[in-house]
Amino acid sequence: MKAAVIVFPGSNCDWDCYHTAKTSLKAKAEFVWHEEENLNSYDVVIVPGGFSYGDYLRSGAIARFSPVMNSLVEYVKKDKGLVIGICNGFQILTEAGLLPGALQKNKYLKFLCKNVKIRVENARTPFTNKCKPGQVLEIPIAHFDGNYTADKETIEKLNRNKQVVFRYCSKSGSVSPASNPNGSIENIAGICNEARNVLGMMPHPERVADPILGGEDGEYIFSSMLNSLKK
Amino acid sequence: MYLVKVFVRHKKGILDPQGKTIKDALHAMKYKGVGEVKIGKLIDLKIEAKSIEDARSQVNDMCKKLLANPVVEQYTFEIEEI
Amino acid sequence: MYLVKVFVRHKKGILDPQGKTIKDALHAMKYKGVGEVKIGKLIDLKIEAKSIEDARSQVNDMCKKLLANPVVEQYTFEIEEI
Amino acid sequence: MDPKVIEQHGLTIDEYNRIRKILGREPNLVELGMYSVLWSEHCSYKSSRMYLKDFPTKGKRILQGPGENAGVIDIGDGYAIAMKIESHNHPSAVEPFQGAATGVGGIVRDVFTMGARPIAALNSLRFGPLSDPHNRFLFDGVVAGISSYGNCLGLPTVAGEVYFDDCYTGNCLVNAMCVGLVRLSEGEVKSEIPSYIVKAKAEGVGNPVLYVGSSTGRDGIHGATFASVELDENSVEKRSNVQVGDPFTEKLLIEACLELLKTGNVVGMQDMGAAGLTSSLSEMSSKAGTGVEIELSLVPQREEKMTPYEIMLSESQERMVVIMKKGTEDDAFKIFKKWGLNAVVIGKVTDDGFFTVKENGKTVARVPSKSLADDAPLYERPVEPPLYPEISKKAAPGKSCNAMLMELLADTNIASKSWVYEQYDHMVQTNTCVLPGRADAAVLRIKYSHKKIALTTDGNGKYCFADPYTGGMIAVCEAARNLVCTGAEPAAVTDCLNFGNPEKPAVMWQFRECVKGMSLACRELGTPVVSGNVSFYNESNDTAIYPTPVVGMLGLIDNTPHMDMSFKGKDDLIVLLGRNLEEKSSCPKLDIELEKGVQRTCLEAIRSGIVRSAHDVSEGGLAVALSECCIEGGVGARVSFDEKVNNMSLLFGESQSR
Repeated sequence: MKAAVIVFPGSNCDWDCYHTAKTSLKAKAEFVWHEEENLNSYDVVIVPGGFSYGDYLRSGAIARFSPVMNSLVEYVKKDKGLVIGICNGFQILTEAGLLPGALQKNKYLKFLCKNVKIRVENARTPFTNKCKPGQVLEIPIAHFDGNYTADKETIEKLNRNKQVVFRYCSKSGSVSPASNPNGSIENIAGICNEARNVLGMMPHPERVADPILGGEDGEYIFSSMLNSLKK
Repeated sequence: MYLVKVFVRHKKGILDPQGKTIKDALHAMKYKGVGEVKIGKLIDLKIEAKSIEDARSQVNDMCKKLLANPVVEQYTFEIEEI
Repeated sequence: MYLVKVFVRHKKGILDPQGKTIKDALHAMKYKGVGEVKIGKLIDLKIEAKSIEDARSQVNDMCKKLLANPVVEQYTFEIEEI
Repeated sequence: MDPKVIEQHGLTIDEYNRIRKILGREPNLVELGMYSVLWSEHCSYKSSRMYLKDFPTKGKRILQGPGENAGVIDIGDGYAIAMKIESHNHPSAVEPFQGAATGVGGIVRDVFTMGARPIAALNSLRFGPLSDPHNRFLFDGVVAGISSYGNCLGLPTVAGEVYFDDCYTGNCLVNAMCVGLVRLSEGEVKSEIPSYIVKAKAEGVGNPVLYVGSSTGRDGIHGATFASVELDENSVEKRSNVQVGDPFTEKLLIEACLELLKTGNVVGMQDMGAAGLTSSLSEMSSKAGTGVEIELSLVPQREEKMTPYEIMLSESQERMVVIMKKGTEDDAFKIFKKWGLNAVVIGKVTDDGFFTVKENGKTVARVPSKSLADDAPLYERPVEPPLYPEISKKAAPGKSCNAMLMELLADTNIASKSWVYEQYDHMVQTNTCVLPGRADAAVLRIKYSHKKIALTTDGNGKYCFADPYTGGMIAVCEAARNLVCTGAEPAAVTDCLNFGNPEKPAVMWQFRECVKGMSLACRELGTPVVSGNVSFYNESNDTAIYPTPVVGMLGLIDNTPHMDMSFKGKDDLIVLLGRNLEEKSSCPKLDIELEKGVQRTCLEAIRSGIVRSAHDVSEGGLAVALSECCIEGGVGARVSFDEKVNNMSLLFGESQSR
């Protein structure tokens, strides 16, 4: 099993994803520099968190024009394997149009790094098949622009196609404005594309995939990916 | 050489948390007369082009592709020869 | 009621890392003619005031105290009655 | 030279005459500017150097003590830690966001210039009371600046402290600390941790001098001398060219420099700190006993028509000097091109011991490097204990203990700092085992080894104001205590000494006493000082801050469990180590033997596995400490005492070593 971790100038969770790809995905992990153009030999492509191009102008606005993104679009179209965009990775996927909507400034205009609860909205995706529907996971967020926004039609389509994969919720799993850390529409924390081979999420599963870090709920996502790739 | 001023604003209906926060702050500073406040981006750039039409079409292109995010933003710009 | 457009820009000589990064990105996207790029803030606001002079003086005040940071930014604004 | 120009450069007439003697002629303006920066208090430590010799700096784990850009400590398993703390107080008072952001940028460069990958940042902040809107503006800007810079680098800000006190109004303190990791040998595992320690030396005559990183602008000229000058009302306007940080470029610089080090062709490296080119090159050539010659027309410039004076004194950020082995410059060009950064040869190492600056072939400055970097005049300033009444603690006017406790828990110096640390990404690099707020210090694991490290910053201005000697000891002891409460053995110190105007005998007395107290504690606890910084002139409109030595400390945890402060389960026993005393003075006593005993007992208990949580007793005393353990654990507690001490002292007294 081979996993690619794309590195843009300014990515800073690349090594974290590299370590997790080896330990949790049991994959042969490799870095792919943003100017390279061949992803076909990989079963998983991870678009890591960080501040690609310093988050200047808009998070992910410039990274989306890197050469590697053309081959990523091809990779997704030909359903070569799974793509997971974490935090800045999610922002880059929306800027590139691989996922709908946009990530705006947090509602309270502050960077926010803390553990939050997210509820599994769709347990039948390659990224959540090891979870039970409605299961609550505790996964940390760390972002300034996590406020997911899209127009009404897009939101309705996401709900209709069950593309909303995670919503911010309370300890007991209830979704309400009180448990929404950044103002995202309908507490959306993570979505997938219609083909279910691309997931974008703001929380960082790679930061809770090792007991020493105080949490292991990230394992649910990586073991789901491993499980779906084995079939 | 042309001098271009690009104004990038939120699309209608898209929430602008920054605008609201600044309005509240201005009210707290006793500027009661202040109504709606909206925050956008101002991009000044210089561009070499064969003609003003050529410059205009390039700037439109740049805005559509990079400078504005069509999902949540709209743009206008002013252009003058210098 | 007056419609005000405030333009907040970096002071001359103050480093603008965003502007430089965007210029490099535009060059990489083959817009070779692009020269200097500078990023600033655009603030649209509506204000009730007794007269255009009163509106002007309030806006000047607001810019000095909140909308622009005098140490690293400068501001200009346009005002029109609506 | 017109005396007014000399004075404007912060140099005394004697210092000017000394320069004339060294050069055998009048210095020109460029040379005067160079001396004014290198001989400023900030760069030369001219008023403090004689006392800093007191600090113990040797130890079995110490690979590099003070004198280099950062100290280096061997932590075993083939790994070493590089660390340093530095102040950016004056720039933050003028423009809080950029002042704090560039403070982080500078201290991070001091660490990776040694060849270590930055793995953690801490900070220590002090402001005036939040009731004053300007203090709120400074506080908000500083935290946002640290957050925006550190987060963009992917550098977790894992611990720190924030205090509010009247004396810091008009003189906020922003001390930034960085910790880096380096392997002592080329490991077999592919890892992001580099393995090539490099020193800041311009060695090897003929070796090329490379300028790498951002282009040069007029940022922060007079930055260094500015840091050594008291702030006054008009200082805000004078600062037209504030230093602006670019964390994106710094992230590229970290990756490019560490990649360049792997080639093995780097002879020396240093970041361009205060007065950029002038300080870096003079220090590097002086340390190597060589000279350096540079050509200014080769220096990448961001603004037009910059004069030699401006180029030599510019403090534009994110720039480094690298000395390569002759003929290997292409390595640098290739690597820095990949990361989109400047890499230009601007000169070469010479053997004449001179720092020669040319512009289009014409010499515009030529001074002995050693005279710049090492021969600043040293002063033994007059020392005199201040005449001020002992500020005894104001006894609470008959308040009930409960009301007193609630008041203390709501006090900005004690209340939760989550508003601050939630703006810092404290988890990136997936090494943070104990998150901020959960224990007395941060705990990070070292991947591929069984080691963990604990980190803290501590300081208490109020104690040092009342009794500098004991206050100095307490600063070190409290930092060590915080580390011990996480199960770590204290190993080394980096310190940031924030004081008022050294030309005032009372301030100099406070400084001498504080350093004496700190030195004793460092010797007794076996924590040598490996690096640090002195910041004087923290004074405005003639009111100085409390003498505020800040201690950054590293602790080591071998293959044993780490602790946090939260009470865990029902029926656990709560044990208090140490003695409760009734103390009138606002600076409690410190019995170093009792302190060592309490720390050793606590550490051995933790290592033996019988302890489930540990917390030190500091601000607000026992009642606050117990409350914090309950709040973090989400449980209650019942305690009883039979002490001869009155309730107020028992519950809220801040006696040490507990």
